[in-house]
Order: sequence, then C-alpha cells, then structure tokens
Amino acid sequence: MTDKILLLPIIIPLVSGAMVLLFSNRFRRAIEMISLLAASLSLLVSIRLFKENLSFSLPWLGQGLEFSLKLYHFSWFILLAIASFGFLIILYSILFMRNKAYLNQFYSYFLLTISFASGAVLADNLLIMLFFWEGLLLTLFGMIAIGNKNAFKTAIKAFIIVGITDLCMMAGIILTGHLAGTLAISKISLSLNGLGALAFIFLMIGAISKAGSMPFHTWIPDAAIDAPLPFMALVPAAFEKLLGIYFLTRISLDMFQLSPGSWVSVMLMAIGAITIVLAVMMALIQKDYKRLLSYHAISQVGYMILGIGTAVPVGIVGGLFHMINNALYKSGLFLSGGCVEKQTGSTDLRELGGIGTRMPVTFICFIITAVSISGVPPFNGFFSKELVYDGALERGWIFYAAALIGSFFTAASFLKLGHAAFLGKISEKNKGVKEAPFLMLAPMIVVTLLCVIFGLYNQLPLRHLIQPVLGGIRMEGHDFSGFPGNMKLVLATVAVLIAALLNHIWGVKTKGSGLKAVDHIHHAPILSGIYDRAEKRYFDPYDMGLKIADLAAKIAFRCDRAVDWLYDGLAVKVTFAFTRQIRKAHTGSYSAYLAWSLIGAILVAVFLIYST
Amino acid sequence: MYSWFILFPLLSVIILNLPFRGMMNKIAIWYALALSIAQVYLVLFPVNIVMPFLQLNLNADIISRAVLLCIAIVLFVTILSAKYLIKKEDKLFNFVNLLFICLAGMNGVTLVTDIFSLYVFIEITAVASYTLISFYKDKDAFEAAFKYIMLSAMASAMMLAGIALIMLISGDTGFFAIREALKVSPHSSLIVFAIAIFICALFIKGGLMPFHGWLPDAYSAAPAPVSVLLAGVVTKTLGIYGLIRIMVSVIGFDGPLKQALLFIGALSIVVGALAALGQSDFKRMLAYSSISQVGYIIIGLGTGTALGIFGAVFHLFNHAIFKSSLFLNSAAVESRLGTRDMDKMNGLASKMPVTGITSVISCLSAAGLPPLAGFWSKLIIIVALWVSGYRVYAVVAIMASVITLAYFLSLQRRVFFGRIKEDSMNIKEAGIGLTLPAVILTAIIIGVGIAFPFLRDAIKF
Amino acid sequence: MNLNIFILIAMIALALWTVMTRSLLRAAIMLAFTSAIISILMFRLNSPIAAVFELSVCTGLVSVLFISTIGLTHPSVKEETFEHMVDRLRKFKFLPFIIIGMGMALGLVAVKINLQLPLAEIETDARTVMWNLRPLDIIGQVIILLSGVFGVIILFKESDKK
Amino acid sequence: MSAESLQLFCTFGIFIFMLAAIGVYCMLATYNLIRALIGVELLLKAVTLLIVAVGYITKHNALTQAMVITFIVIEVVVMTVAIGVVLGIRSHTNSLDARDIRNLKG
Repeated sequence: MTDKILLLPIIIPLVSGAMVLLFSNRFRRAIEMISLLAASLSLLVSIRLFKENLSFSLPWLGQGLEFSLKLYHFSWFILLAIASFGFLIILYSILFMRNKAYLNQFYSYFLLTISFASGAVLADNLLIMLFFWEGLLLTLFGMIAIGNKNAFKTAIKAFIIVGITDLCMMAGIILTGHLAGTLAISKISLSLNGLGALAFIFLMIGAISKAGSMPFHTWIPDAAIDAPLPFMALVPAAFEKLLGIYFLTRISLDMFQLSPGSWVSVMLMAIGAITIVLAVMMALIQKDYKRLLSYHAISQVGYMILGIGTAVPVGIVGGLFHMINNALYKSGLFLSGGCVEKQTGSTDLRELGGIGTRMPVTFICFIITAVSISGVPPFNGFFSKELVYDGALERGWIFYAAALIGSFFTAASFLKLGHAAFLGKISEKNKGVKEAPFLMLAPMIVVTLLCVIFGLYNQLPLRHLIQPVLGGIRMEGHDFSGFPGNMKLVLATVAVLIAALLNHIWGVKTKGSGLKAVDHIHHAPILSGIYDRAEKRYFDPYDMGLKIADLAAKIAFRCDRAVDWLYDGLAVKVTFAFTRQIRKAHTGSYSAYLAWSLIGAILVAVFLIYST
Repeated sequence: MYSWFILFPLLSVIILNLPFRGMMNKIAIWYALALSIAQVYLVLFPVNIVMPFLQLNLNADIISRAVLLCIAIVLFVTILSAKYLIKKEDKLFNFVNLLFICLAGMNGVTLVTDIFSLYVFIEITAVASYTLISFYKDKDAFEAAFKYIMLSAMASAMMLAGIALIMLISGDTGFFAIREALKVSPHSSLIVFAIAIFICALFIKGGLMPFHGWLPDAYSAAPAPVSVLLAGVVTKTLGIYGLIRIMVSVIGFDGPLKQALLFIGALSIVVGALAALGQSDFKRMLAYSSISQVGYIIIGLGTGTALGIFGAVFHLFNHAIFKSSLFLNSAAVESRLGTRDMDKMNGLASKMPVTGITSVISCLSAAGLPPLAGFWSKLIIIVALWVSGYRVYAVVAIMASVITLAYFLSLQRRVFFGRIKEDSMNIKEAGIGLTLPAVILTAIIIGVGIAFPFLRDAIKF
Repeated sequence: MNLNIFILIAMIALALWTVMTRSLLRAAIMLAFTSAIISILMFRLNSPIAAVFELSVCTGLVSVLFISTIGLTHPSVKEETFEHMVDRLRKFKFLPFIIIGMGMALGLVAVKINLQLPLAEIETDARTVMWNLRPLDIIGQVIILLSGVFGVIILFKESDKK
Repeated sequence: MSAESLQLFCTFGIFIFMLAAIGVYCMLATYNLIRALIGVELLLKAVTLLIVAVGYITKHNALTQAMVITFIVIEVVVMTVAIGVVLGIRSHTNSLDARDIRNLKG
C-alpha cells in the first residue's frame, strides 16, 4: 500500500462534496446517490486503513513546512468513527431531508465536513490541522445557515463564537511553534510552565470549544432548533466531540506532559465539572426535544474533559471511552428526535406525548440510548462513567460529587423527556402518527445496538481501541475492561439513578399528570422505603435545583446579552457612526474629490520632502 | 515576442474595421475570445515569436506575467458577459473594438520599460474606459465618466510633471536610466517632490483613499461588463501595477516612501471597508470593497520586502479574480431583478443557486477565509508586515478583515439568504453568459487556494 | 532673458483672463491665445516642432472644439452663466492675488534648488528620436487615435433611445 | 547646473507653477463643466511647457519634443472624449451645471 492512500479519506468527500454543489436541487436522486456513494467509499477506506501505521508528506507553502498526514493507533478509530457516523447519518438524511430546501448545499457541507474532519484527525502538522479546523468552521456556518428562517442569526452567532476560539487556537499554535521550534505534532514535546502553559491554554480553548464545553456552548442549543437535524446528530453530537476530545487528548498526552499534580489538570477538571452540572441543569428545564438533547450534548463533554483532566490512566481511558459512547448514544438520541420530528412535525414536548406505542422501534431505541446516557448498567454509558468517576475520585471528592450530581440530573431529565414525549396521553393531532420508515430507523438501530455491544462487551472497544492510545507504559499493566472493580462506586451510581427515578415519579405525581407506566416502580416493596426517605431529602433540592438551574439560565442569558450588547450596541454602533460620516463626506461633487486628491498629494509630498 | 501583446490587439482593431464589416460583425466576438485564450496560453507557456522589423523596448518579469494573465482571464469573462448582455450586434462590435484597445493599453502598461511610454499606455486605457463607462449613454454613466475624466486629467498632469522633473537629473525616461540617476544624484527636494506627485498620480489611477473619489461612481454606473473589466483589471493595471513597477524597477524603497505607502494602504483598507458597510447599492458596495482590498496590496508593497511584494502581486491576481466574479454576480442579479438596491432583494439563492454559490465563495475569498485563494495572499501580506516589524499595520490588516467579513456577510444576507420576496418569486437563474464565467472564476479561486501551498516552492519570485 | 519674462507674464495674464471672464466664448478664445503664447515660448526654448504642433493642434483644433461646443450648448450656458455670475465673481475675485503671492513665495524657495544635470544627448532631431528610439510612442499614438475615433462614434452618435 | 540656466529654470518653473495653479483653481471653483475643461487645458498646457523647459535646460530637446508631440495627441483625444461626455450630460440634464451631476454619492 502506498502512503498516498492517506489522502483518500480527505479527497473522496471533498471532491464529491464539490460535485454535489454543482447539481441543482432538481436532481435530488443524483445528489443522494453521490453522497451515499462517497460516504460508503470513505467508510471502506477507513476500514481498510484500520490498524495501519502510515505517514505521508508533501512540501507545502515553502519555508520548510510540510503537508504531513499520519495515521497511528489513536487516529485509527477516530477516523473509522468519523466515516461510520458520516455514512449512517447520510443514510438517515436521505429520507429526513427529502422535502427540505437547499438539498445540494446540505449534502455538500455534509461531505465537506467529513473531509475536513478526517483531515484534522490525520494532520500531523499543527498548521495543516488548523487549516482543516477552519474548514470545519465554514461548513458549520453553512450547515446552520441553511436551516429555518432564524438560522442565519444563529449561524452568525456560532461563527463568531467558534471563530474567536479558533483565533485563540491559532495564537496557541503560533506560540507552540515558537516554543517547540517545529509544528510537526509528533515532534513537539513541551513542559507545562510559563509560556508553555499559556500555549496549552490557548490550544485547550480551541479544543474544548470545538467539543462544545462551557462557556463556549451557547450556539449549540440555538442551532438545535434552527439547523437541520442530521447536522445536529453529526456535528455537535458526534464529530465535534470526537475532534475536540481527540485534540485535547493529543495536546495533553503527546504534546504537553500533563501530570496529575499540575494546576492545568485541576483547571481542566473544574471546567469539566462545571460544564456537567450547569449544562445538565439547563437541560432539565427545556421543553423542546432537540434543545434538551443539545444541552446534554454539552453536559456530556464535561465528563470527557473531567476524565482527561484527571491525568490518571483510568480517568483518561474513561474520558475517551465516554467520548465514543457519547457519540453513539447522542447521535442515536438525535436521530430518534429526527424520527419524531419527521413523523409528528414537531419537537415541542408540550405537543408530543403518547406516541411510544405508535412508534415502538423509535421508542425502544430511545429507551436504550437514554439509559445509556444516564449510565444504567450494563449499557456503555455506565462503564465509561464509572471509569471517569474512578479517576475523579482519585483526584478529589468534589469532582466526583459534581459528576454524580450530573448523573442524577441526566437521569431525571431523560425520564422527563421519555415520559413527556412517548408516554402519557396522546394529543388529537398525533393520532395518525406511524412508525418512521426503515431507512431512518436503520441507522438508529445500528447505533443503539452498538450502545449495547459496547456495554456488554466493553473489552472490545477498551482493549482494541482506547487502551492502546495510552500505550503500555502509561497503562502500567492495568486493564479497565470488564465490570468495574470498585463496587462502592457502582452502588453509589445505582443509588443515584434510583433516586432520580423516584424523584421523577414523585414529581410527576405531585404535578398530577398521568404516570401509569411508572407507577408500579413507585409501589415496589423494596423501593418504596427508599422512596419515602428520599421524599423529604430530595424534594427541596429538586426544587432548589430547578431554581438554581433557572438562575443559571438567567445568568447565562444575561451573559449572552452582554456579549450581544457589546457586539450590537457598541461595536456596530460605533462602526456605523463612522460609516455614516464617511458616506456623508462623499457628496458626489467632483471638485470635492479633486480637492481631496490635491490635499492628499500635497500631504504626501510634504511628508516625503521633510523626512528625506 | 512581447511586442505581439500590443501589436496584435492593434492589428485586430484595424482588420476588424476593414471593408468586410458585415462578416466581421459576426466573428468579432469569437475572435476576441480566441485572442484572450491565446494570451493566457502565451503567458503560461511562452513561445518566442521573433518580430522581424520593429524593435520595441519591452520586457516582462514574473510580476508583469501575473498581471498579463489576470488581464486575459478577466477579458475573457468580460467578453462572455458582454455577448450575453449587449444584444445589438453593431453595439457589440464597437464594444469589442474598445476592448481590444483596452487590451493593447493594459498589455502595454505591463510590458513597457520606459516611464513616458507607461504614461502613454495608461492614458490609452483610460480614454478607452471613459468611452466604455458611458457606453449606454445614461445619465449616471456620463456623470461617472466626467468625474473619472477630471480626476484622471489631474493625475495625467501630475504624472507628466513628475516625469519632466525626474528628467532633470536622468535626461532619459527609461526605467534603468532613471534608477541609475537616482542612485547617483543626491535626493534634492525637487526630485522628491517629483516622485511624490508621480506616486500620487498613480494613487488616483488606482483609487486609493483619499484619491478615490471617482472610483465608486465609475464602478457602479458603468455597464455590467465594463464594471467587471474596470474593477478586475483596468484600475489594477493602471494604478496598482504601475505603482508596483515604479517602486520595484525605478524608485526603490526607502523609509519615508514605505511609510507613506503603508499609511495610505491602511487608510484605504479601513475607510474603504467602513464605507462599504453602509452601502445598499450592490455594485457600490463592491466598489468600496475594491478600495479596501487595494489597500492590502499597497501595504504589502509598502513592506518593501520580497515576501511583501510577492503577497501584493498575488493579492492583485486574487482580487482581479474574485472581484470580477462578484461583479458578474451583481450583473446576474441586476439582469433578473432590474435593480441593484440590496434592500429590494432577499433569498435569491433559492432562485439563482449558481450565482449565490459563486458569490459566497468569492466573498469568502475576499474576506480571506482558508482554503480559498484570498486567504493565502492576505496571510502572506500580514506575515510580511509582521516580519518587517510593521506590527501595527499587521494588526490593522487583521482587524479590517473582520469588517470585510461583516460587509460581505451583510451582502449575502441581504441578497441571497433569507426569505424570498413575493415579487421575485418568478425569477430564474441568469443566463449561461453570466453564470459560466462566474463558475470559471470560482473554480480558479478554489483551485489556486488548494494548489498554492503545494506550488509555493515552485514559484520563483 | 527679459523678453522671456514679459512673455511669461503675458501668459499668466491671459490665463487669468481665460478663467475670470464672464463669457464662456471669450474664455475659449482666450485659451487659444494662451496656447499661442505658449507656442511662442516653445520656439524660444529651442523646440520648433513641438511649437508648431502646439500652435496647430491646441490653438487650432482644441479651440475649434471648444467654440463649437459652446455654440451647440449656447442657450443654457448663457442662462447659467448669468445666474451664477455673482457667485463666480466672489470666488474668482482673489485669484490674481493668490497667484501672484504664490509666485513670489516660490521665487524665494526656488533659489535653493541645486541639481546635477545629465550629460547632453547626441541625437538632436526630434523626428529621428521619434522614429528610431520611440516607436512605441508612435504605436501608442495610433492606438489612442483609434480609441478617440471609437469614442466619437459612440458618444457623438445620436442616442438611439430618443 | 550653471547659474544662468538655473535662474532660467527657476523663472520658468515659477510661472509654470502659477499657470498650473490657475488651471487647478478653475477646475475646483467653477460650476460650469466647459469652464472646468478649460481649467484642465490650462493645467495640461503648464505641463507641456514644463517638459519643453526641461528639455531646453538639459539639452535633450529632441527627446522632449517627441514626448510633447505624443502628449498633445493624447490631450486632444482626451478633450474630444471629455466634450462628448459633457454634451451627453447636457442632453440628460439640459444644463452644464456641475451641481446637477451629484446624483451618485454616499
């Protein structure tokens, strides 16, 4: 095999993406066929490339820079994941997007996203990576902008937020290049003090904002409403996490020596913990299917950042495992949301309800992915969360507590979501709802099955995909696959989950809506005792939690507006004041223009004469 | 061989106007297309066709060849769009003849090695473009042409006065003789004054702030194909290439001159971008953005380093391509909607997809987003500024990129995105004469953007 | 030398008259006289061919061009001139003083100029220079004349809209 | 440079500058388009004279005469086109007032 094959995962989607753009929307079939073909081809290529160690380089931009790509044990599975998610979601979009506008643009951006993401993963030079990274910014903008009529505003918001963090990353890359004397990722090895720490923080901002961590998350919930849904399933749910966390891991493990004792590690963990708790609290009060999911997409990033921030092997393995799991169940959840949207025409929870019996497959997939995200054993989310807990506890109980609280709210909000969307009384409007077509169900089922498989046989992903990343030395001979060793943690998790469930039941009961589906758990003999005690202890925190979440939401809103004010009020106003003056000066009289030229010429002449 | 670049268009005009006009009317347009393709070919793959009897003092280095390439490409798309937009055959014939004259003039400007011949060819192109601007004889076009004439006359006077004063020490008008003379003689204030007014004349021709008064009017009032030509190559060749040539081959860079160039460039960037932000006329916004982009070329030149000049020439090339593409888009929109007022447009992308996409790509290239061609040239200019220590200007250039992005996004939002208006529900995509050139130019933008990094080492500068 | 100065003063006086006169027609005629004086100066400055050209083309052709244009546009021009006469006088009243002041100021500055003149050329005949050394300019003249021809064809032809 | 020719050049230079200033002033101040073109003519005349004067001082009369001839041809063509444009403006606005051509602004 020649090394040039490494270009294929980038070129195939790039070329087909450009081709798709040339077709008008009338040739829907051609567009769909090309996209599907390209996605399956790149999937095949990434399967072929799996477990290959390759590198490739071309001279680039002069000055000794190289366009270098490298495939090694870490990029294998990220590349594979990108290709497979791309393939599944394109399959799904074919039906979902059928009657939407801007079909050609959608598929084109989609394929370009796959291309740039593959490029960013493969790049072995920071500049090349930045190049692809910025390309992703463009497709992100394009994808959001083709959504509904508010989408352009959201697209601008996303563009500005991500653009600014990308600028930080650019600064970080320049600084890193300056410090290390090279931009080749595999050759950089820096310590974390002084300027090195600054460079790390800049790069980290780029990475975690790509992953969608707080405080760079605000565009995601807006985009959830405005952008096409497959975009949400692909980009914020899967790709951004994969890329962001991949890059975070790469900078923490390869380029900088992140050690457990350093303040950077603590900072990362703190960001992770805060993101978990705040985002999940926001999620709890959402009343829209997609918006609720999008806040979870933010919250789950917290676990990954927390895991990697611990800088101990178990935590990092947990973070990475959580990344892949999250990509699975989160895209599964978004896809289920898409099915609901496609079939009922709405994602507003107040209009949904009771469709579980009418869309059984969707419902089952939802249940499985929801319990996975909530961390119920034996699904995949459970195992990765346990590993993260283990790592967090090793570094400090406060982080563990935050993670656990996050877990509680996650479970609570998904109970609420499932209940409101699929159970309860069905509205008149949704009486005729049928199950989604097979082509849309298939990707969802695949993802859901993977959730189960990665849970039951977690040796498979852990031993073959993730643990090799850390390498034998770091792993110190540990093997984290199998059922978690620390039973206390498992018990705590289970307890929290049960608490969430009970709390949900209690909440629904006091609110008085129908809850027959979960009543039997309430009256189960073993649980009722715990429930009784939980009633007193948890009621207030729940309400308080809601209030705090509300407050957080308000603060977040105000911060948002502050940025808006700075942007709209100050920058734009000042700029337009200048603009008005300039326009006023152009009176249309040629003698004024002549006079300007004359004065300009005199000034230039005087300046030159007096300074020579 | 270079003399053919001037003589061939000239002979073409003469041949086309020989007695067989009836036949020539039909073939003129195809002949012009073939000529521009031939120029592209000759620039890329030089063939030495010896001139038997006439020895002209012409020379071309890589800068001239880049500009010759731009001229040919932009001329090609101009002819295509003119074929589509000018329906009457005899009008089209006159138009093509004027284009040949313009071509001869611009090729002359890029090839001459003599400061007075430079002036002559600049004036030839300018006179042809006065006529081209007022080609349709509407009021705004005449107004714009008159303003252009007045400012140009001032520029001519300044340029010639500069030449005359420089001749005081050189005694000759060849580039080489003047450079030698400038090296030998002390810089007396009279000579500095001569250089200053010469440079300012080129500023007027190139439309730099504050010498730009004619430019927005001329660009916006000219007929659509002429706007493409004017914005794409005419002002760039006359003013900007002239400036680059004079700086590189004749005057050389010294401290105050660099400062003046940098300041004028930065002023053009910022003020041009701010003015573009407030426009509601499609073409006028593009015109102001042209001023702003030309500012980038000038600050690149102002560094005086090889890297900066390379960036300037590369940006000149890129600017010719993307600005022509944008003017073609504006022509497409105008031909369908009958207006250039952006407040009366909305959501056209769904009806005119090719126009919409090509304009997005051109705008992003202009705003300097990777991996499009405009990104590389801006990057090189900014790096050159940074490396030469003009960090303030580098920061200004980066900041102004944000404004550039802002006004282009505002253009896109107002024209192509959003909800379509009721009264424009029935419009269709513009004809192939406007979309094909735009697609060609966009392909060049993307192709150059992707290929450039790999070719960087191959370009000998 | 003194004669030169007198001619120069006459030139400035005529130019002022050109600019300040109320009647456009008179302005055009005065422009022709200024041009004629300049061609006399050219003779005195050892440039006979240029002087002849100036006399025939500028004094002749351009003046005819102006005068016929003024004739073509006469009615509205007269009206317009009359209307803005007061305005014009206010604007042009100080021009002579400005010009004379400027000349005196320059006279003080100009003494400092010192230059290294180049060696004289061997070629002395303008025609030889034109044909042997500057063929490019001749080609340029041909092109610009063609361009002027097309300008006339397009601009002076009656508008087909009306 | 000899003192005599320096003095000659200074004299000519001053008067040429004055002539150019008159032309520019006329271009700037007048509202009449034809008068503005007369101003342009005066400015270009000044430049012509400057070239001839330089040729006389540096004894490069041959070269400068060639330049002046080319320049006069250009000048005439520019003036013709300019007058064509002025007549075009007049056919639209029915006046020659510069204040009537301020339609394009901002």
